[in-house]
Amino acid sequence: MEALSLLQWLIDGLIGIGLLWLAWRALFCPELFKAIVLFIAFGLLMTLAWVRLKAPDVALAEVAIGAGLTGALLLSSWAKLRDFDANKGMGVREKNRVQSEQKTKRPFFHWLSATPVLLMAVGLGYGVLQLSPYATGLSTAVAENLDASGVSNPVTAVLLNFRAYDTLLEIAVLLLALIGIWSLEIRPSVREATLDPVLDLLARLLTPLLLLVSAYLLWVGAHASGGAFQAGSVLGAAGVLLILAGWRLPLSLAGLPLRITLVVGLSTFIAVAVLMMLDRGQLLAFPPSQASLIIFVLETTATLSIAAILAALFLGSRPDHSEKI
Amino acid sequence: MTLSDYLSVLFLLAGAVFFLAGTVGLLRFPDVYTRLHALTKADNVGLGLIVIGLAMQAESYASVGKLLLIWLLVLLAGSSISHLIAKKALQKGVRMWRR
Amino acid sequence: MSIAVLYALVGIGLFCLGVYALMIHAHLLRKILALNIMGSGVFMVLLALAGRTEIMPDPVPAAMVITGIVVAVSATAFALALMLKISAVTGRAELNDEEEK
Amino acid sequence: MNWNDWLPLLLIACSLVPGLIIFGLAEQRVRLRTTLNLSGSVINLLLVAWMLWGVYHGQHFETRLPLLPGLDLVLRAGPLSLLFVTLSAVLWLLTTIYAIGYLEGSPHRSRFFGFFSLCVSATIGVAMSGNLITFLLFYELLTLATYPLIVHRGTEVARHAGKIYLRYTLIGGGLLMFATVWLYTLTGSLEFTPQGFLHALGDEHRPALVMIFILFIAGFGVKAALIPLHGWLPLAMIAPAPVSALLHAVAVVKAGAFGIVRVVYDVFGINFATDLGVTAPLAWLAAFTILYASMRALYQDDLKRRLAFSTISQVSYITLGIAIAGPIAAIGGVVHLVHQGLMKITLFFCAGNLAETLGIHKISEMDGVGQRMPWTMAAFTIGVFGMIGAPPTAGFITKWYLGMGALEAGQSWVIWVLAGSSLLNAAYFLPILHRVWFRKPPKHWPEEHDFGRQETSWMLLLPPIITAFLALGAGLVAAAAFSPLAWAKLIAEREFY
Amino acid sequence: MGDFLLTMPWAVVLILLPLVGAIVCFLWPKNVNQLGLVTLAGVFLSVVGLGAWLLENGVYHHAVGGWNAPLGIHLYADGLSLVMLGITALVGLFVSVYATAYFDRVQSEQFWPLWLFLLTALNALFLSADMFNLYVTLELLGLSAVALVALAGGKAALNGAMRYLLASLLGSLLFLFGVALLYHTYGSLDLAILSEQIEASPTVWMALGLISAGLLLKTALFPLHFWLPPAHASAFSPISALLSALVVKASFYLLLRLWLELFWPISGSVAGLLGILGVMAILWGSLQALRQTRVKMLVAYSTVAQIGYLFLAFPLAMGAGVTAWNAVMYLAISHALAKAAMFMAAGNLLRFGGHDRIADLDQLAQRLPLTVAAFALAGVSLIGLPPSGGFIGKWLLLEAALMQGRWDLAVVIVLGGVLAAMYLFKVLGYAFTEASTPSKVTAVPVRMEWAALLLASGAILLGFLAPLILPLLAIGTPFDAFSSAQEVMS
Repeated sequence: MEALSLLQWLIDGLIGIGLLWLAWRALFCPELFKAIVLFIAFGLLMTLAWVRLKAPDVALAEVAIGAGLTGALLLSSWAKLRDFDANKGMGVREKNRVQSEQKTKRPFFHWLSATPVLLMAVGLGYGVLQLSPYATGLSTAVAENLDASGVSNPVTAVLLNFRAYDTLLEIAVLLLALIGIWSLEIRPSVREATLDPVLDLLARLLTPLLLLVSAYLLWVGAHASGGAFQAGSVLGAAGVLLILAGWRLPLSLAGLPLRITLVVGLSTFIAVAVLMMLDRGQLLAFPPSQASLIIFVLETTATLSIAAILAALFLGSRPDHSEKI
Repeated sequence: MTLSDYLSVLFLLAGAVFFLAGTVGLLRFPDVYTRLHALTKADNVGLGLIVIGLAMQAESYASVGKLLLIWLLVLLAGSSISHLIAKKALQKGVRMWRR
Repeated sequence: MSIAVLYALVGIGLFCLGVYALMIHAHLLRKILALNIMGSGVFMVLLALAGRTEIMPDPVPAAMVITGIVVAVSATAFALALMLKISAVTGRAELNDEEEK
Repeated sequence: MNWNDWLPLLLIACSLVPGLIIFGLAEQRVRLRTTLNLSGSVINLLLVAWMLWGVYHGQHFETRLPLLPGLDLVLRAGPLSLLFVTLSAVLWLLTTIYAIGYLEGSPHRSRFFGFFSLCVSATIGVAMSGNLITFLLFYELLTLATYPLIVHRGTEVARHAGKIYLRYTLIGGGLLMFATVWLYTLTGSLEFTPQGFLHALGDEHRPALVMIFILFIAGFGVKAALIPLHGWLPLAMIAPAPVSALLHAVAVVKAGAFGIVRVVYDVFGINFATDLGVTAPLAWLAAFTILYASMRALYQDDLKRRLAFSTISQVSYITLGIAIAGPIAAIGGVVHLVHQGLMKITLFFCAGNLAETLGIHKISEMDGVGQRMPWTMAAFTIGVFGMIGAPPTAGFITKWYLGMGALEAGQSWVIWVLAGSSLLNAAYFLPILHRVWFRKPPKHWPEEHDFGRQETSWMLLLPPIITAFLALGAGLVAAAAFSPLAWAKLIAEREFY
Repeated sequence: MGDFLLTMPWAVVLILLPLVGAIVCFLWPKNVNQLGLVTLAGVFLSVVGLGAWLLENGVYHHAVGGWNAPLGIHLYADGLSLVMLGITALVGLFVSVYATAYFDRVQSEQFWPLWLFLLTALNALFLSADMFNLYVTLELLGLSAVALVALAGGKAALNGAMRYLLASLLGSLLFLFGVALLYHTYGSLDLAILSEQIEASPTVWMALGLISAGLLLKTALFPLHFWLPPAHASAFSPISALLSALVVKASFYLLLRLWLELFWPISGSVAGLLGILGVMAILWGSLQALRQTRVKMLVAYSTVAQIGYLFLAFPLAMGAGVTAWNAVMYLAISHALAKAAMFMAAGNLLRFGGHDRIADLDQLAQRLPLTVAAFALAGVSLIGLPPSGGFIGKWLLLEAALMQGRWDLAVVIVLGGVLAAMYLFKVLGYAFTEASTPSKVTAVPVRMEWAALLLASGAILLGFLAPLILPLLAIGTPFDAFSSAQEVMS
């Protein structure tokens, strides 16, 4: 690998410094709101970095999930926190709030924490510099087996065939997070009732488009960047938009039908795993001839579930319990 | 470099100038409404110019279409969101700047 | 120095910043932000070092990072919900140190 | 499968199983509980008799179950084991009868009898252990099972006594475990062997072995109440009388003393221990305990506390007998295991009778009690003479052999200790007898219960009379074939020749 | 039947069955209790099946997806995994029975899916041989555990849950960083491949540091234990039981596995450090437990102390290899049984009297004899008194310590037992005192009392089962690589 050219130096150096600066600001600027906005900006810059690192799949995931959905979650949480504060209704609340937002532990503790962290940074840096400058990792192994995987995008091949077991557990994590949140029994926020015509219009325009994009990402994932997670998060974003615009799932669908949608991805995964186990004696072993079809089925159901879970994560409260509380 | 390349550079540079102006406006203008104004106007035009500059380099019409789509989407999102921000600011009673 | 090492070092920087912020901040939202930035740092190291090759970059780290991002968003969503619940019950989005005693 | 392989385990089971069942019984199932208790102890006695006969005729009874790689749970019936087992079995039966009478109508009896049976199982286990790890196992079980009996009354004082008891015994247990494992790492064996299994070890291990010996003595010394490890015993007298009687006259303190016997004889071997130079300090410590505890006993007004200090003093006779390291003294020490048990349990039964019948707890309240309760006090008197060592009681036999043994081993200073101890015993016991028989009874006893024609309930009266009789008999027929003395001689022979 | 036992892919069932159970419980919450118990019974049987398989065939390998390492993920089971799986299933079964009586309708609908997710994570963790896959299972484990803590809903529980969540996420990220370094050094995530190639280098040292730090944080070894007492003490009692008995053990297991099999060329030289932390954990945890005024907090600090014991084996493993590891595994499983029983007993007291203040226990304890018996039996094992699993564990550990002349550790082992006795009898002393005034009480379901008692009896029974369990543990000789490596070096 040749040394970096000056332009590359400039771009990558700027991205690197920008990332560090944004992270620093996001973590230490006094106002929480600014911090969140800076964090979203950080996520976008990360996306750029992923592109520079020739990982467009990750860039897509980052922009949709890392910056987009996480950002939306952070902002909505921030707004709810502020509502709590407002409900407490104290005259000096603004000052209090700002103080609590930047409250840290005692200065002595700062040094106590900074020293080992710095040591760790130095150690890690040294460790990384000691690594061999050339390494192919598993890329050759992936390339050799790509034909048998049923897809031509190596990242998708890894995610849904070579290491499909990880992905199965990962969808389980996603579902688990939602079940965990639901068991917290958070009250639905009341203030979202006001409808905004512009937002409504935006939602109406964008939702079909997002659906389309999602379908495209799902389909294209087999041979180019994209795949279930990216598609699912775009679809989930449509859900978030609808939620923001005040749209709610009808109660008749919020019970079992919703739950089935939430688990269909994971269930299909398990069902396929078991079928393959029965058929070929090995968990998640797809016959190469049918691999692409199986992966497509897996991805489609996963997209559906991921989208539903992400939107539900954003909503926070359990839709079928809302009237009980 | 061909003529289209030169034109591309020109459009891209012009776009960058607009972006710069928008950013300066965002930082320097006195209140939220004027800042929104500066940002959206300059960015929409700036993005448009950059899209044109890139479209000249595109390999297929599909790519041109995608670029245009990006521009339209940003227009849509930008205008709706600045509308929402301005509305919220009005609701909260943020005063407009007067000289 | 290659681009891989450059980004890996940036990743280490992000990770360490995150650890530091996690330790010293009291507000839970900040702690959650710090964890996310730490996570980004790890992902960056993981992915940056995959580029130490002239052929196609190693796809396995990319897959790992995508998995990691999804896990991170799950954890973040749960953490935020928990924070809101704490704030609703205690009135503060901080950990109550006094309660231990 | 050989029947003899399971007999030792069965022996433990026949007190353990009734105990576990009793835990589950409702408080008012008195009849069932009594039946279980008594049948358990009777079966126990029969089994012991069977095994005594068997061992006398050279049969082997050994249960061996794997516990750890290279270490088994071993229960073996040898002469020394059976001496202790017999004592426990006989006294268990008597104490059970006594306890049923004593606790009539008081709360938590299921709990009491459950733990009581557990204690007996543990004691029998201690007696039959064939190696150190088994010994340790039952020894700790004994600690645990006695704790609920000490705190049985549920008062704050009882809880405090229990806490102190645990503090002493668990630390002692920790030291024992330490010593045992250390020994194991040195030798790779823990099997009790006549004349010990350590003499084959090289000279370089001697300092370690001395340390191990000290640890063992410190560990067992807690239960054997060697000064200065005796602090828990007087406090533990808060427990109900049957507990004090069986456990603090027999089970717990004897387990400690028995442990010392085992370690000196079957782990180190008496010759090797003498060679190491550890027996002489042990003898001094025992002698000091005998004298010091007697001195303390002089100043106690509480009857049970005086008996407790007397126990501390008397148990050390056993240690002394072992530590003198001569065959005749060994006979004295080993036989005292039985003799002291019989005599001391008599005294505790009597003290319990006084408390239960007349509400007397203090010696100063005992004026003329011999007229009110002649049978009880007669038993008491026999016990007292035994303690002093007057012929023809069992205590005399002990002191005779100890004295002869000391002379034989060339340690004539022991004679002075024995004489001094007898004198002190007389000094703290005879005034009681004087009060009991020659002073005028007061008009009212502190808290009198009426038992009709008898002086007290027959269940309370019978056990002390029997034990007093046994104590007397052990002295009178000491030359008979199955007397404790005969067994002690058998044991000493095995160790010394 | 025998054939069936040997042909079923039990390891796969162990992972998928609880996962399916969780989904079904989530979809149709009507009969969660029955569904959950059936799942647990199935898991238990599967462990038995896996055990039979392992006894017959030695270690178990399964290349998921038919892709061999380094491309694919391997499932792997040897004696060490089997024992962990077994104890998980056993404790899980009893806690589940307990939970059916403990929770009300709404609570059990929330409890079961989360608990089955937790079980999935535990089983998957014990069976995985892939570093990144282990990371995912760790996250699954951490999230489900935190969600379970938060179920209690009160101030203390939520705070405890948050602290736990932050610690757990930090731990996972440290772990992941270590995995990243390892992957980029050796180009593989498979444990077996990595362990063949690994050698000392700055990068590997950093990976060891990061992974160990992350796992120690999750295992709550002193001084990283700060999150454990509030989380374990404030959760619902059956959940405290699961956390203390199993979840903490999972990260410990992983640490053990990685130090033994992965980092063997270098981990020996820093094992002393873990030993020192273990000693401090024993002392600090015990002293803190002595200071507590509430039963559950006391039991939670006792966990901090008992975790310390597990780490004493690391410095001892060099000379007395297998003995030390056997000791530590025995301690781990007896602690799992005893601590679960103890938390369940504490839960009974709490349910009965509405509080767990130690000083006021006299009004409660003696009216719940079964519960007190459970507490006492569990205590016997924790103190290490014979006959109990804890005794066997401590015996082996002491043996290992004395064999190498580590007097300091030997003294701490014994001292820790005495301290444990002191704090546990602080509670038990009240079991026999007379109640001053009768307080208002709520009946405790029989199931809850018996579940605790049986589990505690299990801890005692373990004292006699060593000849059965130690050979199981030796399947696949999980401890050999490390020990022989240490011998070669010294």
